[in-house]
Amino acid sequence: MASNPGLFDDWDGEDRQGAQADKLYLEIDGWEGPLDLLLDLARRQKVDLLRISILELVDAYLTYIEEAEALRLELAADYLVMAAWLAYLKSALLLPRDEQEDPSPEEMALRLQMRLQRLGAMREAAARLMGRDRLGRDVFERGAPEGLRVDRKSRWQVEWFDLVRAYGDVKIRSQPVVHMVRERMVMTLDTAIARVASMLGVAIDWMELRDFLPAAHGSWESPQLRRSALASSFVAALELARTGKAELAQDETYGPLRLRALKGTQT
Amino acid sequence: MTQDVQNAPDDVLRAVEATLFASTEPLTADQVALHLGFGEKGGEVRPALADLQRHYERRGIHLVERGGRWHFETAPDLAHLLRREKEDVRRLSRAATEVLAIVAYHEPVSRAEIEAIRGVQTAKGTLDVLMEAGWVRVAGRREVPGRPVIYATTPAFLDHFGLGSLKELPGIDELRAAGLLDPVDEDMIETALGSKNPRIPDNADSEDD
Amino acid sequence: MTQDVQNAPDDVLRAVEATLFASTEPLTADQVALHLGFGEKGGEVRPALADLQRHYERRGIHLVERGGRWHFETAPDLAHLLRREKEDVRRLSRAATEVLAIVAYHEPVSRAEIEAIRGVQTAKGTLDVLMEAGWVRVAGRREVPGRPVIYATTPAFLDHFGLGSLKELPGIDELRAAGLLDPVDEDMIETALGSKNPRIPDNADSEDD
Repeated sequence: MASNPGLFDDWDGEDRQGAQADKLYLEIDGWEGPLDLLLDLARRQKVDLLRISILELVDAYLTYIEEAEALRLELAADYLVMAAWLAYLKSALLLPRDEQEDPSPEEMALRLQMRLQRLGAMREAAARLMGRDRLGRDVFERGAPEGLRVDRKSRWQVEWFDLVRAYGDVKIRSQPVVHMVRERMVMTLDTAIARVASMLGVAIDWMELRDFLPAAHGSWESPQLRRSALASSFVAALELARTGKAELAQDETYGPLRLRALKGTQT
Repeated sequence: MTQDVQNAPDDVLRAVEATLFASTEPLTADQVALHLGFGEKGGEVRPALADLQRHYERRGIHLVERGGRWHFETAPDLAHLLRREKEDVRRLSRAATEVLAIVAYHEPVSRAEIEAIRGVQTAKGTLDVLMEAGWVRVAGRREVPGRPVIYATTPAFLDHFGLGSLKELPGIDELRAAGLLDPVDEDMIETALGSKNPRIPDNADSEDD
Repeated sequence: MTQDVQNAPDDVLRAVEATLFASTEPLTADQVALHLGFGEKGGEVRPALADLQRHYERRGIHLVERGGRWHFETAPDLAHLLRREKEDVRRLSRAATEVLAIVAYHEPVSRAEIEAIRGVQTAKGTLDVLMEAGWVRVAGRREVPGRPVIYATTPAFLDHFGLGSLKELPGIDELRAAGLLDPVDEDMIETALGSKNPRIPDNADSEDD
């Protein structure tokens, strides 16, 4: 098995110089996985990755693994998986075949070669990248830049109309509370009971609820007050019916509600 | 005049230029020379320093010497570029507009009064914005318990709105006429709610018309 | 050739020069324009940037563009004079440099893809180191089952390695032509070396160096 220390890459943070063929197995921790080891072994063939002999590579790998096992070094499982796969590949490449398998062993070999190429390419790229002129090591930015400061200032904008309308809104918001207390005119329930009861007393026959309402003139023209009177009178009618002073009749849903005094209870 | 220097600066000049550029502090000629491995005496770099100073004197940055130490700095006439003021036009928020209107209509007015009129708590920040805008100022303190700060508008406020005086703000009656104060009165509620008006009698819900 | 620029730099040029000199970080043309109050588009400062770049290319300081952002830095050929003994550039592990190269040449790339290329699991810490250095960032997720996180390089990566853009990565054109930067296919992501890869024969044929 070939081992030429000069072929080892010199990587940042890694030093594999001085690795000897007979000490190769000791380096197991130095490889980043089986592919990395394969790549190193491939490079020992001293030919372009495209021209490496896969069989030779497989042999080198298997030998390496055997030696490591002979020394009872603990090998990570993926090294063994790779060994098994390579052994299979080797036998497939060597044995005569009757029919074309898919993929063919040659294809699998090419595929392995491609993976090695990819990894090799990235390894080389990394080295070239690290070798560039680097900021803070080879080239420098200005040591003491004054710095740029932008002081943000707001210029506030508001239109006259917005201002005036805002005031209107405030007023509108605050007014109704006052407004409604003052102007809310209602017929109270007590008033309605007294009024309906007294009118029932003089009524001869059924009267419609609406007829109990005050005539619509003066302040009673207010629809709100009329609504209040209607509602209160309705409740008054129910109250009088409950206490047995009146009876109610309605022929159909939403039809006119009529009431009259119950006989014998008239005052 | 110094064209050869400008067009083909020699290596010493370039090295001095780069050294001063990258240095985090002003350097003496000796320090520059030492740094560049020209020995401990600055003699060799002095001509370069002079050339550089001449080269930069009409540019956006100058090479200046203070107390024997050299450094690059922004040309004095461009110093204003280092600190720029940027103005953002921003619309006043609704809350701030309301507070401004209240100050204008009721000034001088305390924060508690503003809150009473708005019916909402007013964040301190709102008044700050109005003061930052230059439209509202602190107009002293009211001589009542707690001596609250009172606020009033500024001349800038009148300017901004093109007003001769606060009297030119539309009165309540005008606001009403303009429909801006349209009362949320009973009739309006009536119209808005249709025939039903749940507010008035307690049991209007059961009403049957 | 650019003597008038050199001898009597105009105001825009001086202002751009001063702004870039004073800025603590690289600026885009748009940012320079914005800072100088030329509006948000860099069109007005671009000629000045080009003039400055030309003016400085033979000096000890260069004006460089990296990923669309401009900054001044010392000329690379002076590195031997300026290199700092105690370099604060972090030494990366071999795994980290390899992962960085893979991210740069293949971006955006998922961790599984990185591992497929390297043929080994990548410690979470390796990507963390690169992200901490500010050279690699999370660039979202790939919209495939599992939605893996994908990684890409940052503008600081370009700055640090002196690249105008990823197109300037060493050898990237050759690698692409050789098919070595093709998307990592599904099979490869599976750890085991199995099944087919129809692409390989073509690529292998086309490369002969």
